[in-house]
Amino acid sequence: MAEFWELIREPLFIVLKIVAIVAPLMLAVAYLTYAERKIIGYMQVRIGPNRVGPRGWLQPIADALKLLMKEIIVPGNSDRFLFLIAPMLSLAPALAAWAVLPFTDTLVLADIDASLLYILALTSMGVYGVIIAGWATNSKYAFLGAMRSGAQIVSYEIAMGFALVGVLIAGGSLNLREIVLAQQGSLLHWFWLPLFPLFIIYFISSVAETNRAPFDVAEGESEIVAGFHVEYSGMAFAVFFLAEYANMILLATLAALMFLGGWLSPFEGTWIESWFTWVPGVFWLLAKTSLILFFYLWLRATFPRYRYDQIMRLGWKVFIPITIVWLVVEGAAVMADIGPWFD
Amino acid sequence: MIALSDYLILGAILFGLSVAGIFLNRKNVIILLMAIELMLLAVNMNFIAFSYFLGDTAGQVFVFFILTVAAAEAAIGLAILVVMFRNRQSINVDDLDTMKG
Amino acid sequence: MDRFGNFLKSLTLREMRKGLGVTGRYLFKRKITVQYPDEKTPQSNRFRGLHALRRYPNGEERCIACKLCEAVCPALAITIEAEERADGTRRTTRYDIDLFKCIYCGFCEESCPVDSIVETRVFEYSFENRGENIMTKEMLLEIGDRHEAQIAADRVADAPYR
Amino acid sequence: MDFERFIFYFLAAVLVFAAGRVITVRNPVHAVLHLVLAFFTCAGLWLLLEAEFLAITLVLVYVGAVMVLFLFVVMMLDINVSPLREGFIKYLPVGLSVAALIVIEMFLVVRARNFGADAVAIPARHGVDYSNTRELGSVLYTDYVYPFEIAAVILLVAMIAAITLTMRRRPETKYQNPVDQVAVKRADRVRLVKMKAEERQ
Repeated sequence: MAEFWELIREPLFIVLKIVAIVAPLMLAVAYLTYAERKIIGYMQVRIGPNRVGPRGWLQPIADALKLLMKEIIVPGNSDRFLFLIAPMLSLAPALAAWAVLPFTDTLVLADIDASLLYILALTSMGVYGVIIAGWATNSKYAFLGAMRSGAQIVSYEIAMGFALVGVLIAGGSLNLREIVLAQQGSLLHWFWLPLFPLFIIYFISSVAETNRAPFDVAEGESEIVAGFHVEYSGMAFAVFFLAEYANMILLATLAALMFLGGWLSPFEGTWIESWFTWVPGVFWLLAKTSLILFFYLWLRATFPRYRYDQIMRLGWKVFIPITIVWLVVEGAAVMADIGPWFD
Repeated sequence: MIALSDYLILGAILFGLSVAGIFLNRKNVIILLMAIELMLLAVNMNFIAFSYFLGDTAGQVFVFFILTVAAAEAAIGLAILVVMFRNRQSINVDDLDTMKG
Repeated sequence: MDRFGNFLKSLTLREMRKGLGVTGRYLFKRKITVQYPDEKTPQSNRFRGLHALRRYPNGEERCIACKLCEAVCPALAITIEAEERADGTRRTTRYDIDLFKCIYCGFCEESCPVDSIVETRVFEYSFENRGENIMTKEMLLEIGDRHEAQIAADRVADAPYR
Repeated sequence: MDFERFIFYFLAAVLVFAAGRVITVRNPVHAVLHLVLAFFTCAGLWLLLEAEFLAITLVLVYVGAVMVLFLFVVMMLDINVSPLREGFIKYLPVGLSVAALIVIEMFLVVRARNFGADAVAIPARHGVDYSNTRELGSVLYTDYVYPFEIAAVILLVAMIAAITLTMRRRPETKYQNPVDQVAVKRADRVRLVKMKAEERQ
């Protein structure tokens, strides 16, 4: 018995840790949809959902229950296996990437060396869910949406990758934990300041990467109904939904880790630092992530949808040149040991 | 533990499969391209296995270069394929016979 | 110089920041939502909702089957059949309104010489089965009986403008 | 059978299965997806060989970019599959026998007697502070720096070549220039004209 316990102890702990990450994540996804509806409602001088439960707090649960009970309709002439596996293909990378995200200095599931590369690889997997869904549905709208979205994700990944390269140069490591530790000091030591253009580009590319407004031509309700997931219903649709929001949270957390100092306190190095020593680092990370998520929602409430050719122009002809220019600037700064960041 | 020979045999089987693929799908350019990718994968497998078992990083460096060159090859191959389809509405190798005389 | 200014403007995302500022301001504005089932917006006395047939105070139905409403109805939603009654007056035997066809334009109300067919303020109604969308004469009269006080008051209030 | 061995055989089985499907499956889209599966399992095998950087790069470059390109091409081109399958049965015996011959020959060379655990010792696992990325980087930027630069140039050439090959100017298409559209001012489009009211006749 003791031997058996020895054998399964480690896998069991890993599974428990995974559950400890995924369960709050799912809850966060559910309440992100609630926050989205509330905030966009407020920006449009409405009040958003307020019927289910006190102030509408149970709305996401009601939505989830509704979607669970609905029928999954598989269209005729579709590729049944691919049709059903596509939602999972889009959700799985969004969840798997969480394995390497550090929550505090010590709290990380897998502290691997090339964690940033791993995340890049997994986010690039996300495009398969979209393309396969669009193709397997055997519908023109879905296919158009999938092609648009695939091209968009692949294009913006380059700009995003370049922005991340800037972070690597500044942090001197591929390991996210070390990148955060390299930002120690104060608010001004965080990478958002020296890498400001890259920060903005990373942020906008991550909006495009998750196919959210104003880059949501993939689902463009007014032209191609819902894009790649027109024919999905019930739980299969809900999984796509889940994947989109899980990706949003993932990219926001990444931004917080790479540009906003992760779990580091914003008051570090100032005279009020000692007031906040009791606040756990996870709280700061959550606060920063929420701030960036709020910006996502703010963007969605503000801007109209980009035209497809404008999106491609922005990605290829604006973002990539800017990132390259800034990489050169940063390289020079590193060589010259400028400021508190590159010494 | 897994010995070097296991990896090499796996690489050999992969290589054999891709050779068979070239024979079987000799008209479909896309499958041919994919068979070549598979062949390169088999080669890469051997390189990495040797690199690990001999404790020499040079093997991995070669895999790195093969990956870059193969990516370039795939991009150009697909570009040629697209142009060919645009001109002939077919990707059948048999249709490429203008030089036959 | 102008081109450079434009370039700088787009590089610093000036327009975007302006847009974000607008939505950001509205985030804190007072919300104007009306909590519908609990609160309701005020209605005009000319509101055109569900139809009703009215009666005279002595209980006699007003409609004399002149069929003007049927003729004027642009959606052809009204169907009327009429017969002579025992006392020699002409009255309808059938007065149907198909609420799926009706566009609530109010022409029937305008055309009616005896103020019989009217549109009431009722707008919260629904159908659960097929066929319930056809309002028969009995149903219309019943609605008229139920809301007569309101209907009469609205007519009086609007009378100066007619 | 220890855990590592189990993983190796499982991944190897999946890899061979996927590779077999790539060359036999009817629908090119399925072939591409099986190739993706093959690359993915191969990345898993490379992780067993402590080549993390290359395993992740394989997923990033191949699965994330090259195979997406393949999928795009296969899905967008309206390919008639049936004439392409001609000769599949006819060449089956030849293809299989040649492949079998190659595999047997290779097996004779690389079998356990020559490259087994006794011939080539299994190296000990590296410690936790070993970084494959760092190791590879230090070799790549010192001994192989020129080949590395040349590889970069090759990629650039390939990119330009692919773009020039597939680019076609279609004179009948109308384009909009977003820069000009954005830069438009009110004065460019609207002109307010002061006019005297016409005389009454």
